[in-house]
Order: sequence, then structure tokens, then C-alpha cells
Amino acid sequence: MMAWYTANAVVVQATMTTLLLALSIQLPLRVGVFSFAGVGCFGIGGYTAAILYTKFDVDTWPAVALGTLLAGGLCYLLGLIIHKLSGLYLGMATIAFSLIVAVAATNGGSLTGGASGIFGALGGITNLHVLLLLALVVAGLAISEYGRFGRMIDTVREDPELAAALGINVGRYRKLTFLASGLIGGLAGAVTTLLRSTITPAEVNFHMVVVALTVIIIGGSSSWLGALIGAIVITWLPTVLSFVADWESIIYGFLVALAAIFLPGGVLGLAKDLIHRWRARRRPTPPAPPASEAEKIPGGEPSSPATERSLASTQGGTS
Amino acid sequence: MQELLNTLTLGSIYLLFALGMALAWSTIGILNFAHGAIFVFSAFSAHIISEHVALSMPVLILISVLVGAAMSALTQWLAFEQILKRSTNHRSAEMRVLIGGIGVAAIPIAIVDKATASAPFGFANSTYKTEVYESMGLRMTNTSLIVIITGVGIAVALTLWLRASRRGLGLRAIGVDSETASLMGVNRTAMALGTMAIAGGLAGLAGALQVFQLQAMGVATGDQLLIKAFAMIVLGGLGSMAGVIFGAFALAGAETLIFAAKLGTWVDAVSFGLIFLVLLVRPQGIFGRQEVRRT
Amino acid sequence: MGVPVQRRRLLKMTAALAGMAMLAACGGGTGAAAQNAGGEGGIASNIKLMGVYDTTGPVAYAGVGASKGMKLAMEEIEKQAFLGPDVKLTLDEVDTAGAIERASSEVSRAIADSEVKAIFGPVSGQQAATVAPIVEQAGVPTIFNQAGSEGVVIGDFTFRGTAPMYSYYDIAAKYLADKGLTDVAVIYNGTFPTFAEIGQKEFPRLAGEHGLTVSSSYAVQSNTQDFTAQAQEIAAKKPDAVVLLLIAPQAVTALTQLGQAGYEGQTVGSSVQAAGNVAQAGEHAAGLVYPVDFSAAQDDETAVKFVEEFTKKYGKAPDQYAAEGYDSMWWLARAIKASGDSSRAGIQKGLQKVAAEGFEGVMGDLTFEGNDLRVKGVLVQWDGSKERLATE
Amino acid sequence: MSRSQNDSADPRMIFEADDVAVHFGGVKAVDGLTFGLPEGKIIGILGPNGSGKSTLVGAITRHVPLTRGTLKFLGKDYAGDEPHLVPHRGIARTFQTVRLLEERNVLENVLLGTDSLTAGGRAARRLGQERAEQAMARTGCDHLAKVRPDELSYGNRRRVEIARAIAMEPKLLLLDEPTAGMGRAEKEEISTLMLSLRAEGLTQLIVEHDVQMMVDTCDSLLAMNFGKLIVEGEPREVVRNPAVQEAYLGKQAVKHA
Repeated sequence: MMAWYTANAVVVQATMTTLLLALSIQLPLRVGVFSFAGVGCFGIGGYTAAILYTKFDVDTWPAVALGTLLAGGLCYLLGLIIHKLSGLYLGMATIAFSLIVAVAATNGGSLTGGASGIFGALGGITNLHVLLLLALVVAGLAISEYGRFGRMIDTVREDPELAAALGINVGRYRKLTFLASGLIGGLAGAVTTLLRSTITPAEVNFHMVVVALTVIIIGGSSSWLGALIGAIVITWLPTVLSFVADWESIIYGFLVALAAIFLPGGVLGLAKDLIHRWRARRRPTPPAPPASEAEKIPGGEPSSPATERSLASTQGGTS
Repeated sequence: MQELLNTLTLGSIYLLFALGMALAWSTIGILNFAHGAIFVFSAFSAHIISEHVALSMPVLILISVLVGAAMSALTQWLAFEQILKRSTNHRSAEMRVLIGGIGVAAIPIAIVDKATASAPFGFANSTYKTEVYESMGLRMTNTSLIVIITGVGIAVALTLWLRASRRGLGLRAIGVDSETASLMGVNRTAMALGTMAIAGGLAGLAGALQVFQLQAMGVATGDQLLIKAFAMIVLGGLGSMAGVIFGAFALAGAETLIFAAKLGTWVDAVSFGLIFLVLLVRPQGIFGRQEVRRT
Repeated sequence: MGVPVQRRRLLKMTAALAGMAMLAACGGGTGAAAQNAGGEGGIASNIKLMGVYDTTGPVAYAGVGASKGMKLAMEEIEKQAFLGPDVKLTLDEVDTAGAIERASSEVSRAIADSEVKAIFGPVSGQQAATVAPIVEQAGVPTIFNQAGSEGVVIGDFTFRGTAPMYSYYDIAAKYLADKGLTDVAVIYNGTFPTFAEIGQKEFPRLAGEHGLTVSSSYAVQSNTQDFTAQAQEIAAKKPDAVVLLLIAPQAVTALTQLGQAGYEGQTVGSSVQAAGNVAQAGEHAAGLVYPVDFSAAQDDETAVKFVEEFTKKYGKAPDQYAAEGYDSMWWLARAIKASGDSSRAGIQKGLQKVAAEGFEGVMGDLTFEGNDLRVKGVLVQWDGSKERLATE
Repeated sequence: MSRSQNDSADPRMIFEADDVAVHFGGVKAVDGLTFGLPEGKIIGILGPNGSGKSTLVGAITRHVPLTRGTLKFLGKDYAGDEPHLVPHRGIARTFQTVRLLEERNVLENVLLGTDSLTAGGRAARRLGQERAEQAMARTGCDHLAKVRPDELSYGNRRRVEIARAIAMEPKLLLLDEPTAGMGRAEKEEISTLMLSLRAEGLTQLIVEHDVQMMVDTCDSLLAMNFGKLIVEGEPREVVRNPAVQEAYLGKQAVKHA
């Protein structure tokens, strides 16, 4: 076990930092905000921490904290400006934000190290530290997933109009999402950078959006647990696949496509569905209908399980 | 004046790429992130064949268009259609189509990367020869002319066709409301497949023409254009072909101006900053229709 | 011809001196290595090496090329019994596939395996910069190829077997000066670190040294695909030469569009244009010159022999990456012999010792600045179908 | 613009609309409505499709921006409220198409009605749970607590939505076609439920197409066409009004009534 850990410490570390990044994109998606600003915040957090650490002799943890806070603050400001945009328009605006961060880093002269980025920012962060930070973030997110908070967030995502009709302040949720996503993204950036010791503008790229989305889609978008599953799969898959060498990226592409097709809720969704079905089977019988229900209304037969329903047959949903 | 001409050429290249993507997105609601990979792979297929036989421009374009159409239709059939079948709501479907596209894209890109060892490829062996025209102090190549005419021509034709024809109506109806469309007797699946084939064909056309225009293509070209095309469509306003035309030339114009101002490394920041500002003022894009809200 | 040779020697000497000075500065402890050529650990009969670099993905060409060169060198080392009759080098390779974490993970794994005596590190700059502190801390000598960014050669255990492009770009400036082409325009990719460095800093400096004038300079991004505007402006201004610091597809387009715009002056590229990467530009690329650290067209004896052997083994001529890999492996073998010790510490001392003295490789006379390779470089010309040495 | 004075007979208006208009571009969906809802009564809105009924409901819950006019609830003008503040004032609604969280079970869907209206904490959680259970019992879906909505019949989905609105313990309940797609027996159950809620003093505004049910359940009716109020008053009288018959009901329905 110990030997295994020593050999794989870096992969474990990469799993955790990938998870942090994915969480910063997953949270807004869970609130129904198509924001990829987490990637820009990764850049802001990473660069801030690296600059403070290498150029201003700030210690590891203050540097991480400042990077995180700056990213969170800027992301919140961004949210104030754009939270009313809808769907992919908001997505585009946040991608624009992230790309602008990258360009600013490229043109930041000696402060940001230009196109070569910053080197030698090896902070004193251990895997245990990352684990603790991650636990903190996950605890916060877990609270937002269970109980009334979780229900309200689900409603804000699935049906903002309904949410408002239930008294939920949708705008505030959306704005706070930007703050939280920015903080997590900034933390991911600061931690990753001080672990790797480097950051370059090329990293703060659409590619990172792709990685984060892939993690979320494979694992499941509904919960941090999904992101964890996705992060593990994505980080370890290449190691597992390395024996196929040249075929690796092709197989990788296939797996991602297959996950998108066959796992609507990701691996987590699949597991949940299985558990639900298992429980349903264990329930004595389908609940006894009251007398009035015996009289079925036309067209009102129960629909088939969610996994088999197609878009064409749904009623309402979007309006 | 020369700047205008250059903007026109660059804009037409962008436009050709974005048209197929916009068509699929605004009619059948598929934002195809494999569009860039199809674009690269189609051009690459034509390149491979041209390495063995010296072919003329129309033949190379035809090969590229056919490969593009086939790949795109195949992607639709094997991936996107399957995703839609298994989706319960639009948001998750949109997202999974996006990811599915990214997954699919990885496959042809890996093949091209391996086959070219990351070196740029082109149609050096083609019988086509670029000529330079010069008049009134303006320079232009025959390729640029072809690119501009094809780009603008197809864009306009597509716009009119979508507006006028019954098929167009059906397609637009799918884009707006798939239930109405099926009531109108539009066969959604076949229509979607056809649309994606056309979109893929446009990707192939764009790929081949870009290689003729720029002489070479790198394997990463598709991805770079993808983000730009996404921006152009959003800038113009989703659902409007006129918007795409505007978006393409606006972005090309902005880039040309930024280069003229010697701010080469700021291109992305300025052009995406502009898009950002436009969205703040017009959240539905320049040509986008305001959603009529009904309860 | 006389002047350059003298100059070369002088350069070599100063470089070697600088190297030694650095070595001395690096701490008295290493001084001991110089004396005990006999070695405390001796040379093991099986020396395990680890190669951690991209062999698939976008920079695979560099990793694969280096790997081929290294393997050829290993064969020769064994055949010559360079380290003794029974000594065998083995190289285990793992692919990093463009992933930073994978690079650091594999390197950590190699460090944990005490059998691994030295590592050949990632070719990508950022991967290399990430693993550099790790190997430094663990004290495993690591030789990087390519990986031209800062933060890679950072201490006693990190070495680089590829000279940074800027360090031999002076031959291009000199070529222009010798031909009297003093008015120069530059187009550079400002988002690509190597080119940003040369375009913004090094080339203007070299221009100053050689009496050239950079009359205009255009920065572009990696995703810039069309160069019509720049090409036309340059064609209108008619500078004597244009320096293109662009990635492969960009260079093809820029060369073509310069030609179409009617520009007829000298074009200068970079080693990225080697390996036939400008072939697609056809006639427009003819006459392009670019400095490389190695060209298969080189005519000195060592290079010719290397090209011959390489072609025999792999069926095609070596590229610069293969040459770098080949020389790096020989550097390592010489290091083991020099210190007489194939332990990690022994190899580290040996590498520094060889570096301080320099040696002759297929890339010419190799000198070092500290642990970092310097070569003189050769200027080659693309004649439209193949490379040949640029004549002055 | 027809201002009616005949509501003044009722002592207290829980809700008042004055010259309310909602225009979408050139479309005048609601065009100058003035009316009040007397406390503790059930008021129905009749009108053909597209007459602006649902838009009016949207306007009352502040989802739809007003072109002009004022809205008062419990004597306070709330036309400037954001939509999410409206439920906090005591107005709950159901939707024309049932809106439930498909991934959450029935109990959780009903609990949603209490979530934003109660504070956090254990006591509040228990209170919310009680309110939700009561609401489910009243609408007859308590036995479905652990079932997911996608396994429910259409009628039961409606019940869950009404239960969610009741759990909000509103002072005014807006029901947008609550019995659409239901059988006769189920409709009667909904009627009975509405009447029992009225007995507790809950004011209800219902939009429905089933005239018979409206006549049986409502205390008074408002008839709309083209965004305007054409008649209002006692249900049977309204239904018999020629203008209403012409606009909406058609000859056959009149006979039925």
C-alpha cells in the first residue's frame, strides 16, 4: 500500500487538482449557469500565487489565499455583469473572459513571464494539504447538495421560473455561484501551480474547459461525487491505457463519446439508477392506488423510466 | 482598401467554417464540436489522395466535401442521435452533445496527427496554380476570389433557402420547436441527418478551400477555428444566418485592425473583449431574435 | 574561413571556462569528483536508464526522434565496449502523452526505483520545468532534450542536451550581415515561448551586434492563420530580409503569402522549418535559410557517419531531434566513463565533468554553459525540395 | 379600461389590479384589466385560448413585466417586486403544464414549497415536513411520498403540484388549469379540495376551461377576451352573458350550462 502510494503520489495529487478544477465548473452547471469562468479563475489564482511567491517572497499559504480570493472576487464581479445572459451566450462570455486572462498573461511582461510563463514557484504544499483543502471544498459543496439547499439549487437549474414562484431568489443564487466557482477555480489554480512550480498562458485555454467538462460528463454532473469519479477516471485512464500507446487518444475519444451517449447521468447517475431500481424492486408492490386513480385519464399512463425517454416525447421541460 | 479586401478574404474563410456549424446549431440544435475535426480530416483525406494523383481543384474540393458530409452524417447517426434518444431535457442533451462531439473529434485528429507527424499538410501536388491579380494598386489571388465568392455565395444562398423553401421551413421549425415540426410532417431524424451531412459538406469545402488559400493546414487548425466560429455565431445571434455572415466579417475586421495597430498578441483579448461587450448590450446577439416570453 | 574557426575556438574556450567557473561556484563538494576518476562505486554491468517524454501526441515527433537517436547511440556504445566489455545500458521508455502530471508521476516513479541511474526527461518545456525541481530534490541526474524554456536547468542534477534556439540564432544574423542584407522585418509568434524570446529580445540584440536594422516587427498568435496583411505591408516596404519565427503551418502560409504579395527578398526561418515542414509552400519557400543545431546535409565526418548509420538502422535520414538524442546518450556514456561510477551521484559528477570539457558530437563541437548545451549551429537553405548547407 | 365598481359590496379585497397591461411588442396580451379578489372566495377566469389568462397569472406573480398598471396585495403595491418576493407575500401558484423536479421524489417536491419560506434549522425542518405531509394528505398523494414524478400518472402529477402550492401556506392561491387532462371523478376531487380550502379562508384564483366545474366551484367569474375583461359577476350570469357565449363558449356549451 505504502509502496503503491509512493509510486503514485503524483497521480493522486493530479486527481485531486483535476477534481478541484472540475468542481469549479460543475458548481455553476449544477445551478444552471453555463459558466466556464472557472478556467479563467484557475489562471488568475495560479498566476497570482506564483507571482506573489516568486517575485514578492510571500509564503505559500498567504499566496494561495490571495490567489483564491482575487479569483473569487473577479469572478463575482464578472457574475454581477453577466449573470442575466442565458445559456450558451453566457458560456461564450465566460470563455471570452478566460481567453482574455490568458492573453493578459501572455502580454504581462516580466510580471507574468510572457509566453514562457512563470517557473520555479515550488511551494511547500503536500498531498495532505491538498486533501484537506479538497475536503473543505467538498464539505461545502455537499451541504449545497443535500436537504433544502440541494432542492432549491436543483430547482434554480431545472426551472428558474418555478424557483422564483417558490420564493427562491434565482438572481442571487446565480451571482453567488460565480463567487463560489471563482474561489474554487482560483484555489485549484494556486494549488496546482505551486505544486507543479510552473504556469504558462498556454494552460489557461479552452482545453481546460474540455478536461473539466469531460470529467463532469463521465462522472456525473449532479454531485461532487460524480466529479470525483470523473476525475479518477480521467486521471488514471491514460495510465491504464498506456499499453495501447499509439491508439491511446483514439480509445480515449471513443470512451468519452460512449460515456456521453450511454451515461446520461454519468457513472454516478448509472449507479443511482441501479440503486433506485433495486430499491423499487424490494418495495413490496407499487403503492396501492386510491379508488379515484383506478379511473385512468387518457394519455395519462405513467411514462417509462427516464433513461429510455427521448427528447421528442417530453412535454414541457423547456419553455 | 487593401485592408478591406484582406478582411473580406479572412472573413470568408471564417464564414465557410462557421456556416456548417451555425446551420446545424440553429436548425436542429446540434452544436457540433467535432466540426473542426471533420474540417481537418476532410482536407487531409484530399491531401492523401493528392499525394498519389495530381488532381484539379474541383476534384479535391469534391473529395473533401464528400468525406466531410459522410463523417458528419455518421457522427449524427452514431453519436448525436443516440444522445438525443437518451436525453430527458434540453440542457443535459446540449451538454452531452458537446462532450460527445469532443470525444468523436479526438479520433480523426489522432489519426491525422499520427499520419503527418504533426507536420503541416497541403495540396502541393495539385494541378491548381495560384495566380496573383493586380489592379489599381490592389493585389488579390485567384484563390482569394474563389474563397470570397464561395463563402458569400453559399452563405446568401443558404439564408434564402432556409427562408423560402418548405424544407427550410421544416428545418427552422425543428430549430424553434421540434413538436410543431413533427406536426408539420417533417421527419425529424431524416432531416437531422441531411442537415448534418450538409453541415459536414460545408466543413469539407471550408477545409479544402482553406488549404488552397493558406497553402497548408496544421492539425490544430480545426480547434482554433472552432472557438472563433462559436464566437461568431453567438455574436451574430444564434438562429440567424445573416448573423453568422455579420459575425464572421466583424471578427475578421477586428483582427485585421488589431494587426494593423501592431497589437498582434492582443488579438484574442480585443476580439473576445468586443464579443463580451456586444453580449452585454445585446444579450441575444446582433441579429438574434428577442425571445418572446410566454407563460 | 579562417576567422570563423578562430572565433569558434575562442567561443568554445570561453564557454568551457564559464562552465568551469560555474562548476566551481556550485559548491566545493563537487570538486572531489574531479579527482576520483577511479570511482568509488565503479561501473555496474547493467545500467538502467529511464526515458520519460512524449512519444504520442502533438510533440511526439521530438520524443520519437530523440528516442531513435539514443537507441542508435546505445548500440554503438555497447558494440564499441565503450564502458567495458560487459557493461550494458538499458532504456525504459514511458510516454507522457502531453500530460504534465503524467510526466511528474512517471519521473517520481523512476526516482523511487533505485535501479534507475539517470533519466532522460520530457521534451515539452512545461513538463520539463515541472519535473526539474523533483529530480533536483531527489538527486537523480536528468538530461532533457528540447524543453527550451527557463526553469529546466536549475541545479546540479538537471542537464540539457539541446542548445536553445536563440543561442545559435546568431549565425542567421551573421549570414544576413555578411550578405549586406541589413534592413530586416520580423514576424514572430508571440504566444510561443521560444519565438517570443527571440522575436522580442534576442533577435533585436543580435541585429544590433551585426549592424542590422529591424525596420518592422509583427507579433502574431499561435492561432493566427492568415498573413496577407503582414505580407503585403512587407512587400510594399521591401526590406532586404524577413525573419519568420513561426510554427510549421504558419510558416508555410506566411512564405506563400509573401511570395504572392510580390516579396522577393531573403527569407529566414527557424529549425521548426526543418524536416521538410515547408515543403507545402513549394517555390515560395525556395531560398529560405534557417539555423539548425544539426542537419543531415552537414558534411563533416562525424555527421556524415551518423547519417549513414542512422539511415541504415531506420531507413531515413536523422532529424535534429535524433541528433540531440544521440549526442545526449553519448554525453551520458562519457560521463560514466569519466567518473568511473555509474551511481546517480557518479553520473551527475561525470556529466558535469564532460560538460566542463566539452566534446565533439554529431552536432559539432559541443560546449556547455553550466549544464546547458551550446552548439555553433549550421545555417541551411531549403532549395524547394531539400536542405543543403547555406553557402556564404 | 372598463372599471367596475360592483366589487365594493365585498368588505375586503385581498388583491387588487388596476389598469394592468402586458404588451409583447405589438401583442396586447393583457390590456388594461381592473379587478379585485375578495378574501376567502374562489374566483374563476374564463376566456378562449390566447385571451391572456395565463399572461395575467404571470403578471400577478410578477414573472411577466408590466407595461402599465398597479398590483396590490393586502393593500400594498407590489408591482415593483422581483418574482421571488411574491411568494413571500403569500401568493402561491400552479402551472399550466405541471412543473416538478423529475429527479426528486414526491415528498421532496412538496417540501420545495416550504424550503425558501422557512428558515433553516431543525425546528423549521420539522415544521416544513409537517406542512408537506399535511398538504400531501389533503391532495391525496401521501402514499406516493417516495415515488419519483416520472412514475406518476398525469392526474397525480397535478396533485403533487397543488400539494406543493398548499404547503407554501399562501393567502392567495393561483391555479392555472388545475384539472386539465383529468377525468370527471378526479376533477370533482379537486373541486372538493378547493372548497375545503375556501372553508379555511384561502382565496383562490382559478383559470380553467371546464365551464361546468367553474360554475360549480367559483363564487364569481371574470370573462376575458383579447386581453380585456368583458364580463364579471355571479358564475351562472356570466356564463349566460351573450358576449361571453360569442367570444368563448359557443352554442353547444351554452346548452350544457
